[in-house]
Amino acid sequence: MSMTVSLLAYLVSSVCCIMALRGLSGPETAKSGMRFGIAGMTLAIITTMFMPNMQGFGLIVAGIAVGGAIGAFVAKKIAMTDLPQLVAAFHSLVGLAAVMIAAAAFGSPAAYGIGEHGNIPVGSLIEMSLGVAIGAITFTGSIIACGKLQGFITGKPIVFKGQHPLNALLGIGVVVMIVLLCMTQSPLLFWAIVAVALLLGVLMIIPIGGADMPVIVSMLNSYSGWAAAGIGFTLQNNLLIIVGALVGASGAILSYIMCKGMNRSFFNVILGGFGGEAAAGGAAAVKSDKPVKIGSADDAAFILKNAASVVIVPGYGMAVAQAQHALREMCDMLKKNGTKVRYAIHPVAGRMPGHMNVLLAEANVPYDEVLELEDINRDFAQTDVAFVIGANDITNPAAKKDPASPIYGMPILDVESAGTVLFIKRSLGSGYAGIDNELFFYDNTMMLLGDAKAMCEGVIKALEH
Amino acid sequence: MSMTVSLLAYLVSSVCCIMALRGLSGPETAKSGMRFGIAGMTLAIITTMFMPNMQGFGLIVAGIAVGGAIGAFVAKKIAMTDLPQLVAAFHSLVGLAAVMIAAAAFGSPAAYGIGEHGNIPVGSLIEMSLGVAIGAITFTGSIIACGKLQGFITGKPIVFKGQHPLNALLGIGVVVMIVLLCMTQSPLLFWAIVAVALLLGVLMIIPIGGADMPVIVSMLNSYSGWAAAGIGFTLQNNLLIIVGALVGASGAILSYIMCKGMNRSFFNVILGGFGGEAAAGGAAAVKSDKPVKIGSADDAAFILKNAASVVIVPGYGMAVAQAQHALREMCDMLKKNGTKVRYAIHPVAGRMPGHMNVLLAEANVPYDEVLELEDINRDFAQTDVAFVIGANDITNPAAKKDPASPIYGMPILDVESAGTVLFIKRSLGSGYAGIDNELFFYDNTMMLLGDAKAMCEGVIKALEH
Amino acid sequence: MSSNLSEQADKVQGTTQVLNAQVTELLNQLSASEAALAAAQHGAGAPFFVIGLTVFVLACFVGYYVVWRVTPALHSPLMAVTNAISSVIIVGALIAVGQSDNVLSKGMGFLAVVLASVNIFGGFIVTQRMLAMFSKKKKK
Amino acid sequence: MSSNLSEQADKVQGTTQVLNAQVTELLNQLSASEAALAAAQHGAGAPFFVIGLTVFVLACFVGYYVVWRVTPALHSPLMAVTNAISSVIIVGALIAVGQSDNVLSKGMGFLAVVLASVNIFGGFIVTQRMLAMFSKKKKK
Ligand SMILES: NC(=O)c1ccc[n+]([C@@H]2O[C@H](COP(=O)([O-])OP(=O)(O)OC[C@H]3O[C@@H](n4cnc5c(N)ncnc54)[C@H](OP(=O)(O)O)[C@@H]3O)[C@@H](O)[C@H]2O)c1
Ligand SMILES: NC(=O)c1ccc[n+]([C@@H]2O[C@H](COP(=O)([O-])OP(=O)(O)OC[C@H]3O[C@@H](n4cnc5c(N)ncnc54)[C@H](OP(=O)(O)O)[C@@H]3O)[C@@H](O)[C@H]2O)c1
Repeated sequence: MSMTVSLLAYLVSSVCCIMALRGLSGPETAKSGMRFGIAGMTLAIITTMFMPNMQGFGLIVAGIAVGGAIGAFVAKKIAMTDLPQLVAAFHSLVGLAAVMIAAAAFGSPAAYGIGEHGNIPVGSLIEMSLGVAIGAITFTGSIIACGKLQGFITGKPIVFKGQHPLNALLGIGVVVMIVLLCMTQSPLLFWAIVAVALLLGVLMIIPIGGADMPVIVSMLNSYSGWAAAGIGFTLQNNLLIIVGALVGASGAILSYIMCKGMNRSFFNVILGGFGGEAAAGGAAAVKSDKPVKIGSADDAAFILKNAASVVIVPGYGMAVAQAQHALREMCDMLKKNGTKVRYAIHPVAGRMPGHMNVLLAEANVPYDEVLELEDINRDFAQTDVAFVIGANDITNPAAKKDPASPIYGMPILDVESAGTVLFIKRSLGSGYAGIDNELFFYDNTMMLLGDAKAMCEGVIKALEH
Repeated sequence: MSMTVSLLAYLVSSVCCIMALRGLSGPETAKSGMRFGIAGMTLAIITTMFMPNMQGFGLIVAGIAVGGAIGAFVAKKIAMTDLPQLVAAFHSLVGLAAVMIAAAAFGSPAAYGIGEHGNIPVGSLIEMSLGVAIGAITFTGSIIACGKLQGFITGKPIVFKGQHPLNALLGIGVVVMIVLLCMTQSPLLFWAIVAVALLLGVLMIIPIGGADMPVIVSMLNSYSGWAAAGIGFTLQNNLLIIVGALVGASGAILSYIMCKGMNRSFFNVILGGFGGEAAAGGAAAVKSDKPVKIGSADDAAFILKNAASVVIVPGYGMAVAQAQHALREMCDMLKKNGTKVRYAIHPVAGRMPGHMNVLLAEANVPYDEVLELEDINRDFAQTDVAFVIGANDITNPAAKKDPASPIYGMPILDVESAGTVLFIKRSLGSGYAGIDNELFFYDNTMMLLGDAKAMCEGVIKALEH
Repeated sequence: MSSNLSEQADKVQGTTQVLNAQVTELLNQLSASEAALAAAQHGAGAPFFVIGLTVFVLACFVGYYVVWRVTPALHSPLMAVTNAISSVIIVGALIAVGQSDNVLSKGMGFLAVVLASVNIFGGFIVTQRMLAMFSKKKKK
Repeated sequence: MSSNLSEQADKVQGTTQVLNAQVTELLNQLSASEAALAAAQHGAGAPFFVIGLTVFVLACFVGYYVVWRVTPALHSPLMAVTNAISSVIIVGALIAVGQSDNVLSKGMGFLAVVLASVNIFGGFIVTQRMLAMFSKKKKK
């Protein structure tokens, strides 16, 4: 009976997690969604703690307290621009936890009701070893991704000969070892699987350019979900299966959206080697005979003052420079001046999905001024000034014109059809995709070279006079 | 093992049913959706037939053949306008089948693995009796609904004193008998539950006006789904639970959509007594001092010839008169004449959701000319002629102006803002909701009194000259 | 004879002991069997009601989302299709015909098979007729 | 004495019979218990793998539909929330700490509890920070 009650509690908890994701479908319901999520997790933990035969309350509470304190501290301190790294780091923890739980289950299967040590049913062994392998890959893979995003591992694709065959070999090795494990139940093999999967996680991610990391982070998010579902099969726990599937689906969908936004296939991303040049920095100037019109903050202020409508196009550079607050202030001045100001968000602007939206929200930009690509793209032709701040690839006409370009086919914001295009960036260098942007040399373009935040502040000062 | 295989097959079958509904989300995928549905049902039947210990193959095949032949015959012969009745009739069969299955399970529980005769576990008994009660209500309720729609039972609400208390009493009676059944396992009680539920089904539906039947049909659809899910719990069969929940959700959502389209609450519908006058026919003329402009087919043809844009507003009358083909022909002539023709579909036009769409599709109207209310309502002001054919309530301005009107708050098609409104109907009588329509007396309205099909053909003839 | 009797008594005693041992053995087996039962109910055998409820709740979510996405123009075919697939209860009818141990249940089952089949065939054919109209236009 | 002995023998005989009856009884119970086991495995006890798979497939559908409806602006909070809830595997870690029979497993479990907690608290707090930004504007 008590068993039935706890299963029902788990069911309620699953429904809470579904409602959590459901709540995120709109800004109005997002907060209540989060409350559902917290309620679901709390219920899951409490239910498990009050299962029959539970011991070690003190230890558990201590563990949660320590972990919770660390988590809370990190989450409160982190800058919003470092979010992609943080998410990657968190995923690595889920992966590691999955490995440890599988190991614990392997070490004392009786606690989980799956036979005795050395005599675990084959089905459970397969589920367990799949869970542990995915968990281990998630662990090291996420660490590498986090490192590349944070910059303490080179963002360049690390490629060597025979890399893909090696990975395939290791993958086959894992499968073979799982089969052997089922036959022998040897703990040695179990740990060997863990070791090889850890290595595989590293090898799978290092050949991928730092710039592709957002897709990878999302993919690893998906993996961590599948790992949780796998553990759910082992523990015969529907809660884990449901939530794992939710997370898995969510990660997969976000990866898909990002890939579609870049017009690349998922395989193209996984196989790596793209976007390496971006990491080399935008220092390299573009060779071009055409002249570039370079302006100052005063020039920009003059043009903006005389514009009836302005569309702001933010990109990764705005995030790096933390320019969103200065930008909002500048826009407020323009609006006071009677100018119509809107923001155009490209689906893959920045480095993670919804990145720009969060930053603009942080700076209190009203969200009815923030429009998605499809909703604003046709308006550029009726716009006086397109104000591009720290964006590059998402405006590059090569995506429409040059079939040889790596970003060919990606939808872009048609800033060039606006009356004037203002471009804030630090150089004429390339962006994430490492390709030149001919827009810099257009007649109606003016480059504002410098840090995005400093430049915005310059424009504000100029507008004040 | 064989058990596992059949459970997996059931799972595949459930997924097929989900994909079937999913396919219906758009006209392109609808056909593949139906194929999924057929595949799912076939798989479910085959899997069950090849379960261990199955006998009576011949009998089963014969039953399917007989039933299939009847079903196919009826479905091929029925006129598209009689669809609502047909659906109601089919639901009654599902209800009856549910009753019989529950009875069979009660009679030989061993076959279903739920104990022995006279010794069925309480849980199974509860599920079984709930299933049988819902099934019985669905059965008689659907028959009444079908009769009211077809006209062999009066569409008028049949109301008598103490009706609601009686229903409540019967409902309580069913619950009490279920409790007693759990204690005594008496077959007599089982059949008493069936009998009372059958009666309840009749009593619940007769006070509801014929015009509200579509909502009721959808509600009963929902019930038949819940009954299937209930049987699924009894038989411990996830396929039945999943499909039952799908059907239940679908019926509930359609009822909700209809109620919202009429701006009435579901309870208002259930409590009955609405729309009774409609059944009295539209014979009663409206008392009004204002003159009505009455036109002929020739007048209509003249006006239509000179219009640059026409919006057709079809309603229930078009379905009754089977006028869709004549209408399409008329519109083709107008289009040849250079007129822009579109169709405006109100969410509750006709007598079931999507009724008008099906009829227009039958007449080969291209579906990019067919627009939903939200998409066309603002265009009436720029339209020369609104051609209302057999519709009434869905154009009634009382919904906007008269807070005392029973349809107050229901969204309507703003035909009155068009240059001219042409109204085809047989009289100045009211429609479904039984209320007068002041639109008939507007200056820019011309009534074309007559059968919709005959009138369309008249217009066609006039246009030819 | 006294020794004979006591011998016999000893024998009986011996038999009793054997019996005793057997009983103990049986008791052990019984408790093992009960443990297995408990295990079955713990692991896979969570009460079916809970499993069914889990499946039911998830299916309701799926139904809700899937049906909301159906375009209004296809609501009529939707009604017809759900009508057809709600006859999945034919599964229960088949079991009644094929496995039940009394004639009454078999008969009930047979009738239910017929009724459900009417629905399945009828529902799909009506849907098919409606959809055929929608696709004719595409070719146009 | 002879009669005495035969009396005793009779008594022993009687006891034996009782024992016999008990054994029979036990045997019956045993077979009943086994039947219950079989029933449990037939009904509720469909192999967990199949039940789990059913739940898994349905949950994938739910996940697909729920996540597709999330507006692009909230994709970042979505990542953070899914991150937090993927730590639901803490359930497994708690069992390891609270029920496992060896120190190694307990230790592993404890570490996993800590790691998952970092995630849960961190994930929700980051989400909360992001959402706070979105709602601040509403008040404006
Ligand atoms: N959002 C996602 O989910 C996602 C996921 C995966 C990949 N991506 C990729 O990310 C790219 C996003 O495009 P994007 O246009 O936003 O970024 P981008 O193409 O990477 O361009 C950013 C530009 O910002 C400039 N910049 C850097 N720091 C700056 C600072 N402090 N002040 C001013 N400018 C600065 C850089 O030029 P300088 O060095 O000259 O200053 C750079 O060209 C796309 O190619 C997309 O495919 C996005
Ligand atoms: N679609 C749904 O799902 C649904 C569900 C439930 C309720 N309803 C209700 O149904 C109503 C639908 O509105 P509606 O405007 O389509 O229908 P309506 O208001 O019922 O009007 C139909 C009109 O058609 C005329 N008519 C009947 N037979 C005709 C014929 N042979 N030739 C020409 N005209 C004929 C009738 O007038 P005469 O008698 O003067 O000819 C009648 O006034 C709404 O009130 C709605 O709430 C719809």
